[in-house]
Amino acid sequence: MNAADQRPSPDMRVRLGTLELRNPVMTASGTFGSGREFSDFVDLERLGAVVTKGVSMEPWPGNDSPRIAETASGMLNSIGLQNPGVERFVERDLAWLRTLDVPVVVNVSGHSTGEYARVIERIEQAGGADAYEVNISCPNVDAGGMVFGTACGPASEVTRSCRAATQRPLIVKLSPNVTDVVEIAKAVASEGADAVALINTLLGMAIDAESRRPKLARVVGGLSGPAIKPIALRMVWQVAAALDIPVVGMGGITTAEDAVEFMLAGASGVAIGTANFVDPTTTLRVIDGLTTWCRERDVARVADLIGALET
Amino acid sequence: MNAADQRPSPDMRVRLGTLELRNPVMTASGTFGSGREFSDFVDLERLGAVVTKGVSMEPWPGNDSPRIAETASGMLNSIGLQNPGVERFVERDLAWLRTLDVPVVVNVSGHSTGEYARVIERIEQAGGADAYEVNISCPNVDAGGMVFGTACGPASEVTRSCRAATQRPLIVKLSPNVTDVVEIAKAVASEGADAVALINTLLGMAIDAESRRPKLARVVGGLSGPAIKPIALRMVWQVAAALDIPVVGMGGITTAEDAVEFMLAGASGVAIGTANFVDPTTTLRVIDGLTTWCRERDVARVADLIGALET
Amino acid sequence: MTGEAHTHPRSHPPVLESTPVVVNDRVAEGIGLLVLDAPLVATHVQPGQFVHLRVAEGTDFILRRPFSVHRVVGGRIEILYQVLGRGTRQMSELEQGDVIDVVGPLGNGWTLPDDASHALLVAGGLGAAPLGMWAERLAERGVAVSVAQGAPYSERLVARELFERVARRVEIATDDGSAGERGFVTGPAERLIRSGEVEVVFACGPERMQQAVANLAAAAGIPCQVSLERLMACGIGACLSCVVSTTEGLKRACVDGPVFDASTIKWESSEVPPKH
Amino acid sequence: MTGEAHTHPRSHPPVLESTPVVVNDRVAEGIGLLVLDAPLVATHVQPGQFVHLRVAEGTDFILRRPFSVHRVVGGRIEILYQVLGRGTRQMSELEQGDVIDVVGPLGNGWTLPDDASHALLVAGGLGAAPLGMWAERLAERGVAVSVAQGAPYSERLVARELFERVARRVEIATDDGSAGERGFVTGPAERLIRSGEVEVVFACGPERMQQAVANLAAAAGIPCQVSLERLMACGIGACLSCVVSTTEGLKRACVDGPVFDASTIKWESSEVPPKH
Ligand SMILES: Cc1cc2nc3c(=O)[nH]c(=O)nc-3n(C[C@H](O)[C@H](O)[C@H](O)COP(=O)(O)OP(=O)(O)OC[C@H]3O[C@@H](n4cnc5c(N)ncnc54)[C@H](O)[C@@H]3O)c2cc1C
Ligand SMILES: Cc1cc2nc3c(=O)[nH]c(=O)nc-3n(C[C@H](O)[C@H](O)[C@H](O)COP(=O)(O)OP(=O)(O)OC[C@H]3O[C@@H](n4cnc5c(N)ncnc54)[C@H](O)[C@@H]3O)c2cc1C
Ligand SMILES: Cc1cc2nc3c(=O)[nH]c(=O)nc-3n(C[C@H](O)[C@H](O)[C@H](O)COP(=O)(O)O)c2cc1C
Ligand SMILES: Cc1cc2nc3c(=O)[nH]c(=O)nc-3n(C[C@H](O)[C@H](O)[C@H](O)COP(=O)(O)O)c2cc1C
Ligand code: FES
Ligand code: FES
Repeated sequence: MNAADQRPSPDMRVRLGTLELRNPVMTASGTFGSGREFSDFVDLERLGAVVTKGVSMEPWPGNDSPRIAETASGMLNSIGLQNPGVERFVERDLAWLRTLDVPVVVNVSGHSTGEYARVIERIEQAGGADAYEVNISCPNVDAGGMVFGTACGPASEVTRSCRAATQRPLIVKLSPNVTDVVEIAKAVASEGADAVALINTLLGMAIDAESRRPKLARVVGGLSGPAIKPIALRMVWQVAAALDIPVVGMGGITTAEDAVEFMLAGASGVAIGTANFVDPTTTLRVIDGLTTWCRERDVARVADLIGALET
Repeated sequence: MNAADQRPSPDMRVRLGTLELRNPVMTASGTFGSGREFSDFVDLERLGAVVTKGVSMEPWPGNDSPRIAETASGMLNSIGLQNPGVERFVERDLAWLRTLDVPVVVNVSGHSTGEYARVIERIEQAGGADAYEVNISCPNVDAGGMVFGTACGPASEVTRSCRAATQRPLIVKLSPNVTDVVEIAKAVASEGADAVALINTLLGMAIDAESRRPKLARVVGGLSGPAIKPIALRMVWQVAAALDIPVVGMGGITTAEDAVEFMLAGASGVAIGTANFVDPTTTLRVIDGLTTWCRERDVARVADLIGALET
Repeated sequence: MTGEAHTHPRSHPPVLESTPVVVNDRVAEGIGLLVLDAPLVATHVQPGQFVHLRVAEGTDFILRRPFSVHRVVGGRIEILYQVLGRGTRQMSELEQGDVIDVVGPLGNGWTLPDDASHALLVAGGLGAAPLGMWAERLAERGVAVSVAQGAPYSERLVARELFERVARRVEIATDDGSAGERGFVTGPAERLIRSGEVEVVFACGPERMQQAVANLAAAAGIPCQVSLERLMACGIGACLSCVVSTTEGLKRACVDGPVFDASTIKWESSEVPPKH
Repeated sequence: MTGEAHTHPRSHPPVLESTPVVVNDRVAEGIGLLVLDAPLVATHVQPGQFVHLRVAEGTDFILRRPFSVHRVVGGRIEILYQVLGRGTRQMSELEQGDVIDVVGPLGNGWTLPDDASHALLVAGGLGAAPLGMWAERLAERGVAVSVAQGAPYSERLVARELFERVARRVEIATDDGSAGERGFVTGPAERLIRSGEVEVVFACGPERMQQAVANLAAAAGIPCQVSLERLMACGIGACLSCVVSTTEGLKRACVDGPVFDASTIKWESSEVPPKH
């Protein structure tokens, strides 16, 4: 393996439409705050992109506590998109992120079709983000969220109105809680989404047998972590095979090898979510591991892995 | 805890429609063979019911190997309903099971609506089973299987034709790979299903990064085991809340506490699947554990747990 | 004295440290003492801060577990833990020489109001853990320390020796009367607060107990700080799993707490669900 | 002689046994020898049968892992294992006194055709594992044993001493020529088969090697048994994850095998995917 270190560094760049990333490794929305929270552990400028926590027009209080529960190889969360609203986000978080040399993808939430677009417009007024990720798949809010992501009609509508609000790359984040994810992906692609991100969390539930109560105050929440990786990989593979636009893959990635698997399945970028909680340096570990992985196998461009699964 | 042992034994019986079980613990189809394979480890007459491997009219060869892959807290399988056909099943397996004092639930597969009903008719001619479980949710076969279970129309149709073929309890086994499991459950209930069983496996995929190949010859397979428990619990809870007919819950159950959680969520019976592979005596451990659990907490009837979740 | 308890000097940023296990002893039924060789955390940790432990390295997914730093001795940190579930069971199996990784120091610790010369520490059960270092520190600073400590039974009075060593007075209550008076720690706490001697209260334990103590302090017109437990995923302010309802809105226990000015807490908010 | 290799006396039904680890040693780079105190399995296991090991007890889900019984010594069973992935890595961390649970004996082992007096054992890599006991048993029965053994390099010739002790002749091939001839085990195997001396062949190793050996035996007109590896979930015939295509249809490696009459195998069927 020492010999490997002498070999040339692989080209780690990938593209999501017009957005070029220095490497494929992004953060998964909601698991990395606005990036600043992780800056004691991670040099943010090494990341492919920072994807922010979801932001809505007005402040959202989120759901009652308890909001998380550990499950076998995963966790449930019912945070419920708690955020201080776009004004505060622009002033405090976006302004800070803009001082860094890293692409910023703002994850956008809304109670209504119109709200998504208004959030984007507000950010555009403030100078814009490098890309927007439209979350039509949060299982943790009653109005909004997943309801937009589980049927083609609403998914198209949200995409159309966001598309009208910005020229910048628009990534639509899909829900896995559907019969046919390809159908939804096609619907948003045909409305001008530049890329799709998947998967968001799977709707799940945990019960404390002793107290006979749900472990989450909201009863149900979103399942994430290694447990869902097989489902995420399958959906990435299905969508990447059916669509021409790039796919950002996520769901349980904790190692460079996981990232390779998602890229082989067709992902152009990958995002690290729940694994950040177990090891706050996971993003860097995956970037370094991916680079080494390519170098040791004479993969000249990491992009050569995209969709290279041999079936 | 010694005091607990002095307390009266709880009544462990539960009902699935007209089918009475001596306890709620069943086997999950496809993980327990025809029961005989486990008879070196399990006294089958102690089980709530034996649910057989899926049987179709003609022999099915199943899918190519490799057929399984281990994943985080779970496994994928793409067995593909390999079975020797109903004739051989009746002669060899059913005849043997009938010599035992345990309810036998025959899991039924088909390539077409008509095939399901014909399998049931053939078994009825041979004296019948104690109940039928209609598998409209296998993700591992191209024709048949999941395609019947992911839309209301085909699900209703299969149920209707099976209902016409037998007076005995009819359990319809639902797919979790749907946007709205309640809708499908309602559709099959309205066609006369006596109970629903859920969940079957979630469609997933695993990749070997090194060889760039899928780990399963069929590429995709069904995810089972503890990883899926939160999704299974959520679906059981949703369906039990929406329907009047009993629910058989399964997905990752390995302990008596897991079984309690499913019952609290609304399951009248529970099935043990993948856990049988890790410990062939899991079914007995769960029965004994459930009995102790009830006794120690002065739960007089295990049936009192059904749907007793406090939300 | 009120807003002030919230202005914390920016404490040292947390680090990720690989720490060898020096000692892992059972100190009472279901309670362990874990001593880690953690020079970086040990140098910077303030009383009331916590660490986020990866209790098992390796293949299987397990969230970190948050634990208060009970004491610092040289480059070592001591953690008192109660065995409850999967994570603490794995902790109890750690052996000398095993290496686990620690994120810390995290959160805001206790702060002493400028003019306070006599502090009451109220410790319910494992609530004694985050008060150990604090009792020592207060005593070093010449602040008089009174302690009200409660536990189910005598053997479970963790850190009792420490308190008896540094405190002017330790009053004990146990559920079964096997040490001190029979009853809850709120009994002695109430007497000590009512005595008029103490000028500030620091409480940790079950949330209902903390609330009762906060009410007693409020009634007596003295400031009170509490240390709240919430389920925590990240431990560093990013995931919003650990929120606490306060008069100033939702706060994160991991970075805005775990120590809060009790007068700001909206107690109706739900704590960690009780353990069986 | 053909159908006969398939008529096995009903072997002892498998049991579930809790077995303490007696020895767990590294015998070569990435290869371990695990000795378990398993009196029940040890009493009943036949050469070529296997056990299904729960390599890690406890909270986390892991399927059992199948391993041949290499030898039986008293009430102990010996397992030779190669460290490849998660399960075997966990095995390599087992320590004396740890207790793991074993299901076994499982499957059908080797059978000696009635009239055979000279057997050739062909062992590729860890394929030596299921042949250890068999070599001993054949020698005890007065059958002449020849062995063709191959491995990547000398150190990896596991069980070489055993073979040299009981066999009339051991011919070796290594990939790097560090022992015996340079090349594959099929070299010596071919010579021994062509010599006309051996009357039956027993082969275990990579599936391609087994196939090549089977072809050589078929060409020479002598019977050959092979031991096939398949991914196994249940190990007891229930799940159908381990199927092998044969002229008699799909067979389960766990109960109808792992030892098969080579002439019945349809070799185009896919084996366990190669390991990195
Ligand atoms: C800031 C802080 C400091 C703490 N200090 C101590 C201490 O010094 N000594 C001590 O014994 N305990 C302390 N706790 C509680 C301790 O974190 C839990 O008891 C422990 O995480 C339980 O883990 P488990 O795996 O045994 O339980 P499980 O029930 O298996 O854990 C499941 C999940 O719930 C979480 N959890 C369970 N109970 C609690 C709880 N009471 N508080 C927070 N999370 C919980 C776990 O972290 C995990 O994510 C502290 C908690 C916090 C938030
Ligand atoms: C009947 C039989 C006897 C065997 N005897 C031996 C032996 O004596 N010594 C030895 O070193 N190995 C033997 N093997 C192979 C051994 O079972 C695998 O090497 C081992 O399971 C790998 O586990 P892992 O967790 O390290 O690999 P992982 O790749 O992490 O395992 C993932 C999954 O694949 C399965 N798997 C991986 N490789 C194989 C394989 N080659 N065969 C079957 N399943 C596999 C595992 O059991 C597990 O379910 C035998 C296999 C069979 C079927
Ligand atoms: C605590 C938590 C909060 C999340 N918040 C958001 C969010 O605000 N917006 C969003 O699009 N996804 C959110 N997600 C989903 C993740 O971005 C990601 O899609 C999912 O967790 C799967 O990836 P993982 O398994 O790597 O965590 C959240 C996930 C977690 C665990
Ligand atoms: C190897 C395997 C084979 C299966 N075969 C069938 C089948 O034939 N018919 C069926 O309805 N379900 C089948 N299932 C699904 C299980 O019955 C069960 O619904 C699912 O595995 C979830 O439960 P578990 O997590 O406890 O395994 C199979 C599952 C596995 C793992
Ligand atoms: S634990 Fe993540 S914000 Fe507090
Ligand atoms: S491993 Fe289950 S049938 Fe062979």
